[in-house]
Amino acid sequence: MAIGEVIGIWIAAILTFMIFSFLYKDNPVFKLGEHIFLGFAVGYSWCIYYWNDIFPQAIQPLAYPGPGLAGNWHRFSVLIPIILGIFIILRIVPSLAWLSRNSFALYIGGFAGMAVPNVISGVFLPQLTSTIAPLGPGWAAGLTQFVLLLGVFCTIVFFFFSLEHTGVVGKVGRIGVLFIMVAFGASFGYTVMARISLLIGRFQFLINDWVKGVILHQAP
Amino acid sequence: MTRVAFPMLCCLLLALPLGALAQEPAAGAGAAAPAAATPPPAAAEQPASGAPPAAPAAPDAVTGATPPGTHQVVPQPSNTLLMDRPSDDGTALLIIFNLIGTETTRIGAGVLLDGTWYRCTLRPGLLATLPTKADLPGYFGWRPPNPEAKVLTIDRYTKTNAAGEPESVPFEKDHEYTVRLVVVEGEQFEGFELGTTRTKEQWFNLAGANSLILSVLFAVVIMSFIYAARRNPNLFIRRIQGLEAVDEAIGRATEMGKPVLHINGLDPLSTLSTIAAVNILGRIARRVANYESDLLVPCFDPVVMTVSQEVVKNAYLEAGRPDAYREDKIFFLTDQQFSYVASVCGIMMREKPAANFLLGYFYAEALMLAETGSSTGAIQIAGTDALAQLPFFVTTCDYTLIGEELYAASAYLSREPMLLGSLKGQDVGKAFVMLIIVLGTVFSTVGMLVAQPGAMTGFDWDWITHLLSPLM
Amino acid sequence: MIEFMRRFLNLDRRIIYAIVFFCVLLPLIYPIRAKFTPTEEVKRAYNAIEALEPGSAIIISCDYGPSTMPENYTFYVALLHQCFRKQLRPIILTLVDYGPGLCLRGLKEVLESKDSQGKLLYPDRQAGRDYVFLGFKPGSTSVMLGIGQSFTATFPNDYQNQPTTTMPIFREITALGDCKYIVDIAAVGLPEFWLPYASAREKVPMSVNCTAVSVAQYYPYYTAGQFQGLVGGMKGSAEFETLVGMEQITGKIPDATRGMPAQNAVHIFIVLSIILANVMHISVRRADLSARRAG
Amino acid sequence: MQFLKRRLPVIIAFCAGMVFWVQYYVPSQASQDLLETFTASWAIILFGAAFILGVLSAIEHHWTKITLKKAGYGYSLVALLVFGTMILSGWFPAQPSIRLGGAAPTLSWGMLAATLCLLIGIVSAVSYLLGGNGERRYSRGMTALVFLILGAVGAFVIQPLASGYMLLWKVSNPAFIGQTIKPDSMFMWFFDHCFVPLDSTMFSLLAFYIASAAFRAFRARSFEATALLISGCLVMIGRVPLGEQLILIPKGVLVSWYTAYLHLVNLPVPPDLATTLADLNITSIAGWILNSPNSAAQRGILLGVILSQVAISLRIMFGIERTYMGGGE
Repeated sequence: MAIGEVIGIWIAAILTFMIFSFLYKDNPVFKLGEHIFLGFAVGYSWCIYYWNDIFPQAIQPLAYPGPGLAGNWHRFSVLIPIILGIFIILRIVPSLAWLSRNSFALYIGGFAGMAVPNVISGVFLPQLTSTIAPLGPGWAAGLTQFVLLLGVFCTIVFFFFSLEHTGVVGKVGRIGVLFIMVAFGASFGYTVMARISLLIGRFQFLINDWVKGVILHQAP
Repeated sequence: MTRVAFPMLCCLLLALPLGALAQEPAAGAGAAAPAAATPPPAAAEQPASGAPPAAPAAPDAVTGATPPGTHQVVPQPSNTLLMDRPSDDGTALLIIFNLIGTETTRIGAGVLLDGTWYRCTLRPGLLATLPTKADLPGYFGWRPPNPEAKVLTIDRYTKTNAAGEPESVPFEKDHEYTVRLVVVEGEQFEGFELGTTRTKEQWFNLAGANSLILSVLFAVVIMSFIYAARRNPNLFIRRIQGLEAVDEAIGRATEMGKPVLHINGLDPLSTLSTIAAVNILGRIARRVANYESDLLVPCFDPVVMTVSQEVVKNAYLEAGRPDAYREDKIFFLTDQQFSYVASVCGIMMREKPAANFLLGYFYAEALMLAETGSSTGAIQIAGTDALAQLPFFVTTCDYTLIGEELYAASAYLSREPMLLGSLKGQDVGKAFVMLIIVLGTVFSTVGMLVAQPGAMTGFDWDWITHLLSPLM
Repeated sequence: MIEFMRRFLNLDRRIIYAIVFFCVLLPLIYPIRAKFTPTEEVKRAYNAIEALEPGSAIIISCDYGPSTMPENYTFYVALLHQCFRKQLRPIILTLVDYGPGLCLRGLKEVLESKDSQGKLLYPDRQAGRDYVFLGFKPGSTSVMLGIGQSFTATFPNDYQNQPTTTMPIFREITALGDCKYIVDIAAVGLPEFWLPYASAREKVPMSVNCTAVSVAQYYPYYTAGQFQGLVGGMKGSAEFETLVGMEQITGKIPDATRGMPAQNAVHIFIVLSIILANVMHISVRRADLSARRAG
Repeated sequence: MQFLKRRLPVIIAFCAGMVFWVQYYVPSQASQDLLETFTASWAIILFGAAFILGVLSAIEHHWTKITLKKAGYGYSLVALLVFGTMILSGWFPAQPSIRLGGAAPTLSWGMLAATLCLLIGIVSAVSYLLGGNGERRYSRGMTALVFLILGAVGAFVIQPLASGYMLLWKVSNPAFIGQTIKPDSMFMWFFDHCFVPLDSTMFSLLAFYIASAAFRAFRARSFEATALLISGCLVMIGRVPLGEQLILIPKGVLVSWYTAYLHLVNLPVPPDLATTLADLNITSIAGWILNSPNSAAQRGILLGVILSQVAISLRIMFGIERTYMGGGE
């Protein structure tokens, strides 16, 4: 193993324990780890954004258009979003912060407009269609479909705010709550699973890479 | 109730004729099919030698394989039709045909330009994986004549460029193309000329008509409710039980002489749930001021802190006790997730508040907050629209506002037209959904029952099952 | 007895931490095989990809960061093996800024993987012809709609900063509609955007691998057939590894499968403690109530 | 001015929203080109700008913390130092390689220093512009001036003369296409050995908290919570390998029951019954919960969420919801 790799694994192990120290209580070592993480996260994202977004989308068409684009004046259209982008960045100067509203309005408004038809035809209608099916054939298929229908209907009744939850509506809403709770239970079980998986992943690193690989010099 | 029912019916009634609208091209295609059908399968590039152009290879379709020794037969397409793809930018053609093939039958297409045939860039697709007319109701209507007909889209062909490399060239709009269908069966293949058609650009996507009408209607409903709420902020919303629990909890805190803790979640002020949490904070603060107990609001976001201070100050003013307001009880802690949790948990352990309100948007830290709170024995009321965190709140808190209930509680308290109106508008949408799923189930069940052998035969009941399909 | 229960319910949390620690540690040190059969949700994803014709392009969107690596990364590696084995052409991109490093690492690992004789499993796979790693772009829906129009306009360069316009793969596959499948490997809510803005819009089927936190939320999409397969969490990844046969490919037990016994152990512990604590809690409360009534 | 500040954004949002709403229904080529220009180029650049804004305000936050010597400013200093290191290792076309003993670092250290000076200069200029008063502001302004001059001289005069690089651009070879983050660079080393462990450990902490909450807080305190816990435990056991081993009704029993039922109602017994039926174990129960009631309830929630999503979009378009505009006059 290269010396750089060994140092790296030691550092990784130490950083892991710095974070684990939070289990004891909130302490300076954990806070240090948290801020190191913050620094790495922002710095890492900065470079990734630069090389994947800002350079190829904004700088390259203007400065290094490449053979296909060199004579194409269309490439200068990126100047418009660049200017709007500078407006966004100017938000840190309080007296010019209002400029950024126009840029935000353009893309937030644009994506709001796109969302309406795409979400309705891509999710809303297909979900509605797949809820509608005959109750059958056969009692087993009919029962499954009935549970689905009942669940969707009662859940929506629970989130229906124009009727007081008394009498029949109240009872239907109660059934809705039961369905919602069963669903939350499923979500609960899976969330527990997710957190434990992450812990297992960290232990696999500590055992395989650090203890076995670096300390005991075993082959993986 | 009529206010809800009327737009609902409008939606339904307006959506229905849409089906007829969408079916029109289908009728056209159906009528055109026999006329343009099957130009004689001549002039194939390499006519399949010895392949009898007669009966489709029905036996092959059954067994899926040719018996050893016999010559493979290329299946013959029927009812072929070449047409411009509807509702597109004019860069594609459709080939529609019926073909009974085997599992290994592949389909390709060629296009004639300047006297040369070019292969259309579409790897010869397996026949079985091609869509049928019934799969594309947007183009062909909900009950296309001949729903089994296969549909092949072609929009590009491969050409060898000057450098000798294959190059993919897209079709142009308003250009005439002569196309043929190629059927490949094992080593054999055969071309069938389909005639010439012009690509056309359309300006309206008919397949999206249903979503257009629905979204416009929904927009009208929402906007009109928002304007209605501006005129009359007392639109009816049901009581939210969580809010009564809030009063109870504050009452108990006063009895015990302990403070009340409120958290606005971890999102900035631009999130709906944070706005809702701040609205509810106003109500809590008023109660607290009336009962003369203490209110602690540790904040994660400086902007949220400023707004919370403003809201609480106003609440104390309205309660007539501006002197009791203390700004340092609403404070900024830190904007690091885990450090924030640790500090809040510390406050919970030290001050032992009698009531904790965890409202707004939460991430993974929800569990740690709620657990610490429950271990101090506080009454906890939570509310969030973070679905993944809700289960933890339900199990560790005494009362939980689930998802939209949080917005509803906020609208109920603040009576703000924007929140109230869109909540009512969404209720219309929900009523529409409920109506549609019930009606749809009834229709399709009836359709299924009467379509069963032995039930009412001699009459076409099929329309019942298709009654709601234009909506989809 | 009640007194004991009362004290037991106030158990120091450090003891619980220690139990969890050993529940994870011991099964990892002394591995026992946990037997399991793949569930329908995972099989459907695997079969759908397996049924694609060789040469089809498949979008793999790696929308996860290091924080969910144990759940998502193992799936990503297994999926790449499946794609390369089936001669599919993966187009890899990421919509999360923490993603590129992990994408690259997995791609390198798979391309350099060797069989038992030490020969490369997938020799002469060329970037830009047999696969492409496009890198990261911000603004998730924007990127989806952008590649729905044109790959080369949305990604003028790939991650290695090579111009995409000259790549052979993009001469044939110009936009999302030309791809045959989408797999979203997600730690955040992006599958809910991939569905309307890419899959439903361009009529390309999709499957999802997500962190277990969001699996339950995605079931309506799965039962409606909008997600063909749903590979949830580390268990889903382990099932997928089994289906792909990662153990035969790499010659060692893959990570997610190796984590399963530990997962078993902690789950048993948690379920037992929920049941035990609730039973004790109820009996303590009953005893308190009756004591109060008697007093 | 008031028009520019308040009305114009609303008008822009309305127009943009309407254009792209309508665009969905117009398949013609002009409309496709419009969508392509906006999504594939413009929006992506705007998102990049929004990111830069986020980074600058984070730097500003920590920078003021350091200059004002607020509590815990040492941590902020560490964060900024780490940030600087990461930028130095990844922002340059030629990155220092970490392989010790391998290829020598190709990066000019002078250029790193110049960029660092520029960076510090920009940050202090920003904090100067942000206001404040008195001596601190003066010192920030001076810092900005000195570092900006130093950085500019280094980057634009000394460096191009010495190495052919001007800040990020190679002067001698303008088309530096093909330059990016190198796989074996110091940047990737930092990513693999520092960033990955920190990020992945942070959330694995929660496993411990869940376990302790399972013991101390998850109580069946109501009908709802009881239903939730039961279904949660079933899923927890059912979705790990253990669930398959916990068989409630073995397959043989199921087959015999079903056969008996079929005989009772006089129906033929399908020959493949033994292969279609499986053991009834916790895994299959969990599968049913997930596919049936869970799916139904989640779909109900989902439909509601979509309606509210559409409602929010409409409110943004019609200028009723203006939270994106931020505060200010």
